[in-house]
Amino acid sequence: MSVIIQNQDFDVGLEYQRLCDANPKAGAVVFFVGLVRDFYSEPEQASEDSDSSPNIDYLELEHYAGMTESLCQETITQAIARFGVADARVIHRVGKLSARAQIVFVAVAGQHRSEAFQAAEFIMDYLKSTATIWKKEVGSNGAHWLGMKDKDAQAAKRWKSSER
Amino acid sequence: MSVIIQNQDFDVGLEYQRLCDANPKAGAVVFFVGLVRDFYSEPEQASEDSDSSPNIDYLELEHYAGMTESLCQETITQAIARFGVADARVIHRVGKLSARAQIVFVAVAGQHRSEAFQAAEFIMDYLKSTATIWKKEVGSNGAHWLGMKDKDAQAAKRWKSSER
Amino acid sequence: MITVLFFAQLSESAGLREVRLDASETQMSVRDLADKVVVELPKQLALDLFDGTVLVAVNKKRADWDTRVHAGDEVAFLPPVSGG
Amino acid sequence: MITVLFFAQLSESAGLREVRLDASETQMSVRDLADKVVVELPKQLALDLFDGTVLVAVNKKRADWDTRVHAGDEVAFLPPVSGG
Repeated sequence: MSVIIQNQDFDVGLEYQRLCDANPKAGAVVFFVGLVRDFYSEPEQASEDSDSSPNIDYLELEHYAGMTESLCQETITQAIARFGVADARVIHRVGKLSARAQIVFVAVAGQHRSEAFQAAEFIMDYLKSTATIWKKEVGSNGAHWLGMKDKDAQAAKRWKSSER
Repeated sequence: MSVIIQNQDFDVGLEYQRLCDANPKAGAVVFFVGLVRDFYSEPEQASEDSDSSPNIDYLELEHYAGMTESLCQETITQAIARFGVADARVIHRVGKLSARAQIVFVAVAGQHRSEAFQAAEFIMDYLKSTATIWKKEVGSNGAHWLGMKDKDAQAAKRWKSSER
Repeated sequence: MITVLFFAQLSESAGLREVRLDASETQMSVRDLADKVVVELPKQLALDLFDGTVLVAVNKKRADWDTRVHAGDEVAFLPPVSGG
Repeated sequence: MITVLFFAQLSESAGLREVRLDASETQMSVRDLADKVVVELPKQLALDLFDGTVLVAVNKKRADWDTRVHAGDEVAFLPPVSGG
């Protein structure tokens, strides 16, 4: 169980190996990697014509040091308890990240795949909707801070309605 | 999009990199790795007392060459169409695999995390319930072929009832 | 000739993985084929083969017990799978 | 003193990320603090700060606009997040 917020890149193969080594009883590992896409994510900045859609040059991520870590830690602790998985880890990069760079890594190890999948989705949904991290897209159509999307708010909400 | 059935081990970091390289537009990568656990998976073979539960020495996996590949290919094609993801890959090992060895790798790349998670789960559920692969657990409590578990049959069924 | 394949538990019960059968009958179903095959093989095979959980494939495609089989076909008996 | 932090869009509107305020009033809420802070800062900050989407934290813990703040506290204004 760990949360790392850093500018530095991470090595997915290495992180996977560490998780397996720390959890020799696990039968299922699920993980998620979020990557910087090279186009604007909100319709106001994106062009209608997809062929000539403006590209972003980089993302600038900032966060509230200290608070982000404890929110992520809480989320992980909840996920482990709720889904009965063995271990969960989060790495989230901040700072300037160019297109195709890795942004976020969430990995879960557990006995069974279904619980591992659910825990990973739960962590991602909470991370998107509660962690004190902000993204600015910078590119040919200017700079633009992203707010939480409706979709992400909905995704986070579903875990509240479905008592298990 | 690829299906590989082989005895040889796979390198998760390398497979992840290949998937990213082949899908430069993807913003989300989900993957799953199934590992050999060192205890019997069915209650008849497992001991009541978990402290002295008998261990397995290895798994022996066999499959129906040709049919397995085409069933997995079909499953992947369905997942890509149904969830609108960009790419999906399966590697499944067969032959003799010792405890903690990697068995199966499923990876999905797409625009959005929710669809990528769903596609990966869908593929795993179908793989467990339809792919012509069989596991034999061999260990201190003898050798035992595993049949499809009720849980896996249920997991596969849910994709039929929920039309999206 | 028809090639018959057994997998997993079934191949252990049969004591073999593959058997070839003369296919002179033209109106034979998978079920008829199975009835013929078990005669020469260990009794345990019949018990396992007809226990209601076994699926069949003809030429590597899912079929059913009433599917007609012909010379040159490959017929496989598939116990409940456990991959993944 | 109370430390006030602005993030993302708010820090751009404020033209700064951090401001320190005298905390002589003992009955001040986060809202009172915000009202005091915006006076000296660009008008855009008031528009963004009170647009109904901004959450607050006191000493790195989620709080609300009615939470009382005291000398030594760190108060952060958090626009809608977009991590992950």
